[in-house]
Amino acid sequence: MKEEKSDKSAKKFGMVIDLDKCTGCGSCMVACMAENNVPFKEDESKKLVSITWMRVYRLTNGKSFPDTEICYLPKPCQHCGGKGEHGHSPCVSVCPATATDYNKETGIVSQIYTRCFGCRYCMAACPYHARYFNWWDPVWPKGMEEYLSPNVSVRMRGVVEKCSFCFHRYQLAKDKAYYEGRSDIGENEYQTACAQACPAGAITFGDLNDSGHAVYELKKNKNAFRLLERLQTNPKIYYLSSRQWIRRAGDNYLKNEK
Amino acid sequence: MFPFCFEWIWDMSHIVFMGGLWFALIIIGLGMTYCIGRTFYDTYIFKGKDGHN
Amino acid sequence: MDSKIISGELKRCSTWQFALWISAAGAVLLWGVYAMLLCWFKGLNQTNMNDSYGFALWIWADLAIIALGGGAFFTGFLRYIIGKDELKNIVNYAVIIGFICYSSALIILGIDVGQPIRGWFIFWHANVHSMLTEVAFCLTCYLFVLIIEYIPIILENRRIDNIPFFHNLGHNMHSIMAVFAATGVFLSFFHQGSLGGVSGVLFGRPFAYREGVLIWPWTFFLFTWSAAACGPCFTILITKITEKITGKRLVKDNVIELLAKISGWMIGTYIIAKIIDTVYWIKVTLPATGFGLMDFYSNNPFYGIWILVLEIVICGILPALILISEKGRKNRYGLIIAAILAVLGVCINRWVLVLQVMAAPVLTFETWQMYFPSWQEIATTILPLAYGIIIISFSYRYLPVFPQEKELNPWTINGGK
Amino acid sequence: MKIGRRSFLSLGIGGIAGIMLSPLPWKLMDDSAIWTQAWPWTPVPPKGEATYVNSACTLCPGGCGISVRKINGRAVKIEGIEGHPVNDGGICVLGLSGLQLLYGPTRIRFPFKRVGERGAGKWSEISWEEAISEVAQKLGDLRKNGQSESVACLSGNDKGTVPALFKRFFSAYGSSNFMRIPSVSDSYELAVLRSSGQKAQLAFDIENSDFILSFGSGIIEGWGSPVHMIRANSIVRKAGGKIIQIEPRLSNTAAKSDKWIPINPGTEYALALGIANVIILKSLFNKNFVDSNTSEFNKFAAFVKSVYSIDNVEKITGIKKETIEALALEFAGAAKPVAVCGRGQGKVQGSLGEVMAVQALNALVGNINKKGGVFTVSDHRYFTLPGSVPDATKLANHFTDEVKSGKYTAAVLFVYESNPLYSLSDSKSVREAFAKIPFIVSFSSFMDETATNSDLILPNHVYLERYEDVYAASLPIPVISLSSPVVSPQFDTKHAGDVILKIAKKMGSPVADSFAWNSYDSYLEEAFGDNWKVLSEQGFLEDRTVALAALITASKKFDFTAGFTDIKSLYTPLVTEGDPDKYPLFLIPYDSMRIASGYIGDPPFAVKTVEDTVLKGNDILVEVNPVTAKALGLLEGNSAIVETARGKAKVKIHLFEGIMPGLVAMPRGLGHSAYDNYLAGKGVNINELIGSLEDPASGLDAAWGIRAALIKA
Repeated sequence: MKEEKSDKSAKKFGMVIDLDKCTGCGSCMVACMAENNVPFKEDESKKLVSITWMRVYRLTNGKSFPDTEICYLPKPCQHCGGKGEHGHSPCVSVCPATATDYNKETGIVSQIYTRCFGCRYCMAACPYHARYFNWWDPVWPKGMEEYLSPNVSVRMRGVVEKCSFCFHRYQLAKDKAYYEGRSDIGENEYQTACAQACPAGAITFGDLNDSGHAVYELKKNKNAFRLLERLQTNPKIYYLSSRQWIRRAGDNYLKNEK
Repeated sequence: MFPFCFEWIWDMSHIVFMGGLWFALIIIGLGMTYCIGRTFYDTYIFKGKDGHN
Repeated sequence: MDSKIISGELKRCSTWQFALWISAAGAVLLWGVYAMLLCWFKGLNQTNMNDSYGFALWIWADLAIIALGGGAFFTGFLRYIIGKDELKNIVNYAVIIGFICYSSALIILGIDVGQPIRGWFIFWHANVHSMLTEVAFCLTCYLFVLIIEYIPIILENRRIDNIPFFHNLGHNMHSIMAVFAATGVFLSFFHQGSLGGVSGVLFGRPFAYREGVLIWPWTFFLFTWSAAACGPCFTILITKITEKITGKRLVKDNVIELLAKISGWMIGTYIIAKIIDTVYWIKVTLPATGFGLMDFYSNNPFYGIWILVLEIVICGILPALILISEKGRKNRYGLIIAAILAVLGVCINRWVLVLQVMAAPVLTFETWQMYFPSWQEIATTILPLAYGIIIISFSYRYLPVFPQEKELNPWTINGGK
Repeated sequence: MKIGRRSFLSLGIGGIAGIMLSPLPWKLMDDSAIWTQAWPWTPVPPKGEATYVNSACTLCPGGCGISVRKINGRAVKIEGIEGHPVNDGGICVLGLSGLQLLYGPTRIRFPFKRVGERGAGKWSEISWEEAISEVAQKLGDLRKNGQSESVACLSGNDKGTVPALFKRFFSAYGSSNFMRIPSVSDSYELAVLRSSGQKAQLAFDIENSDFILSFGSGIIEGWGSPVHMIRANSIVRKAGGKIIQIEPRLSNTAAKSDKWIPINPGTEYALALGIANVIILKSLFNKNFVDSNTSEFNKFAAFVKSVYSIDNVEKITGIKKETIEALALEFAGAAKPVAVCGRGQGKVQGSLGEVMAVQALNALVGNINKKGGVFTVSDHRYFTLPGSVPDATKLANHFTDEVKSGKYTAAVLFVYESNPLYSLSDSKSVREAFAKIPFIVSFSSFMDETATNSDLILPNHVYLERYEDVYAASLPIPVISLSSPVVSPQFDTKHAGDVILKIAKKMGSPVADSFAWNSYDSYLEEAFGDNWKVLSEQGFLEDRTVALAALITASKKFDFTAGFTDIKSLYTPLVTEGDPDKYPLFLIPYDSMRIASGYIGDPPFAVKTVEDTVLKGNDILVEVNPVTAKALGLLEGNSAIVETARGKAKVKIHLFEGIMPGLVAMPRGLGHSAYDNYLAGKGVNINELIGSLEDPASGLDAAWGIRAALIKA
């Protein structure tokens, strides 16, 4: 009985990103960096050692001029539910020190920076490359530490970090609701920094289990797809695209497959 | 590692895994304790000429 | 100078010659230590690893040396549990090699993690579902066992043996060595397996992922098996190299041949299992994820299908056939070639399951990631080699490692310096 | 001896065992864990109560409303204001990075006076009092000698109360040389002036249109009011509208459009005229509108019929006849079509002919000053000042040439909210011209290229430290927002408005007589009069009365010929400089939301978003079609030299199928020599390679690229 009740109230936060609307402007990336105290270096052109919890990919259809098409695809951590949605996401199940965890109440995959000792097994496990390692100590030019937010701790060198769905915003919203005597929070009270900043309104964030939230209907769109669904990672990021080649780019297909 | 660490859960996987680990550690520990204890006995108490050499 | 410490009956090279040899190895060691310190104090930016290549050369080196160190547990298993008595003539050396491999592996892990001072969190905050936790636990415990197995050999040193306490200790440890050996076999079995599990459980990485039983993917068993199969070959190889360098015969042929024969059968059966696993992976596991075999062996500058052929045919089937046939293993070159191939084979297997896994793209819009280690990575990977040479040199010089040495080199009996 | 060693050994072993059993190792382990979790050099942001301050962004002409989160007086995050008429919660890369500018290392902390060679970076810190006296003294002397006209100002924009204050100062002082940095606004303005006799801007009502025919405008790439336009694009998409993008390169706008039509660069006007021709021939135009709201239609019709036949246009533009015809049919057949011009972000002026040809299309379908069409928004003053402020706005594109050639002697140059040494084309000439100006006064907040090469810096507050009205550019219904101080000034800087007031007062009568205000803030409040209350409380003004004052609808007829007796001279095909044999390719610039190319240099966060196919290390990558690259023997990532008649630069090659063969595309906004290490030295400033190309019909800079050669390095 108790189980059933807690199951009913379990949330599953997720995103629907409309690729038809996304313009590749990069606001989501910077909104995320600004919200989450993401550091920067003098040279950030080596993208494989550049921390961007939200990263916008540029996809092409591979055709030559003038039939070329490009599409932008913002990619945060997919907050995988794992096989059967049991919370055994690829990264959570491998972390030896329980530094990354699947929150059954929200469906959010957390990362505890002070617990992580930097073995990077989670990075090897993540097929989305959504995890980033602090190869360097974060350094801000003198005076620039002023803008650092106390809501997200600054990560030191040698640990892994990744998108948290701005979990601190969820906590703040919950706290606020608690003080105001409410048991639950509204859809607008908890939004990620990227969804909030997106000028195109391409990112919709909410509880995938709550029929009152916009994402609930959006994810059922016939143009909706997720990345690498065949691996049974059960990601919580849905993408929408009216273009077939983009939807197909979301997963791997055998050569003879239609 | 210890039941008082908060990630400890009394479930099958913990019992099997940690059981195996503690079992191995106990064997190693007891084995070494025996060897050292026996050696102390042999050397300082029994003081006998080692009968095997 | 140090002749008092050397067992009287054994002939060893002069002190200055030994010092020269050690300082050569020591120089390499210092280079590795310098690189290690760079990684510790400046961080892992000293490497060429990146967010796509979170596991690289070091993890491969770790897996490879542990597989090669598998000679220790398997020889121990054969000697103490199965009761192959002849193997007592090589088990000491197998233990020392094992000890070197395992302690090196732990040192490398200590450099590889981003926050080494916090490394003990793996024990304290253990996630029992992680293969790496299993690896760390078994590795550490087994290193204890290897130390315990190594101690009596040290205690046999002429000077140490003179002290009654240590003499008795050595004796007592010998007497219950089977218990330790059994524990070691148990631990080793699990962590060799869990190392295989490390990549086998990655269901987000179709190249590495394998189905299996309960929580263990097939690679779990294949790794244990291959370590048991190829580890002895490494022991044989190192023994042969040691014989070459010292210019003496140290172990009798029948001992080597016995080990080679067992190893041959192990490799043979392993490679059959490996082929079945590969075929199942190609036909069943892979297609379910939308991948074809050649997706993992094309469109990149290095990884072609040759690596699969090399691993299975040339470094698998071939050494198995050589070692299984009596003619093959009795032939000087046949034995050495087979041992080299087997060692190479297991190294390639570990390479593929660490580095090729990282290199192959999973998202359709990502591409192959090639990586070349930085000198710091190479230096720290060579570090165990130098460290191993030093340990072996000291052990060989001061400890009676090879029980048959006296017998095989009779003219040195009275000529010891 | 033997016993001693043994007891020593036992003592050692015993001691170690004892220590191991004591709590010491545990304590050490715990301490080490705590220590590695917060290294003393890892910053720990102080906690505090979060508050929000609403303001407006001035980093580009977009005019977005922003809400800044503060913790204990520190600004920690900039967000868009939900419900703001310009951006409704959205915010761009640059806007989000604002705090890096506020707290960044490139801020100028005090008034500085140059001591070494110009540009050598040797400064001495002086007091505001001294600095203002020095300027007042210099200006006073010039005025005494009747050389008031030799004082000029280059301003980033000419809207709002601060430019008004500058203009007022210049007019009181006796100089007409207040100029704004060139942009497409110049050609919009000229086109409206010549075609309907109004002083007005063009504003395209994208979000209400159902068919957008864009002639290279980067609608979602920072064109107009960037965030507003990206929102508009989503609205059009949702409503099922169509966007057709005509440009030689697959820009983001082209990629997102319903159809991308590659065109020979610089021939956009010809396509517009060709479409007009088809519309006229097929009688698809809006007869009512043409009859009652336009003039010189027949002359225009005859002209396009004779010169821009569909066959001819195919030849010029490289676009198939059928495509042109289909475009004409769709455009004329749509309910609310709009043709749009202003390439990329609209950073360059462009030719008058191009704007006129596009406006002719809008006139043909009768959607000028209609919802979903194009609006002529008069350059009204939404605030009132006592006395008149003559409109001293001049076109700045000739300024450097005239200074360089000695036609105009500039004794003093004010540089306000602009960075001409970086952003004007043909950087070499600009540098030569600036070398001839003996006294350059920069009002910059940042050590940009121009500030570095000035003689006196009077650092302005950053927008987050000051009040200012912000006019959102290019919206049909103007929105004026209020930028308010979010944090107290971080350094010894002063509001440029206050500085102008102080200089004027220092100069005494008669200049000072025009400035009765004690401070910029009181001037601002007075200027807004009754509107101040709404502006300061709501944060923005979107008053319909403001809007109506801006619109002069249909009172003036649209003249198809823009007053040219010989229309042909309006549409002269322009040939870019350079010998075609020596420079067989064309170098074209492109704009990106991730690279700020105006007065503000790209902050670290924004640079971080730049893809590695654009910038790699310090190397800029240029886009080349694989066919072109192959012919030149170039592979992906190869180093090459781009050479034009104006200069050359080392680049790397990025093969891109989405660019027309024969072209080389380079992003605007890189190649800074000033600012911090996060920006300086990265890439190439395309302005070093491109010169201006004068449109004989208007004198505007119509350059859309330049002939270039690409040589393997």
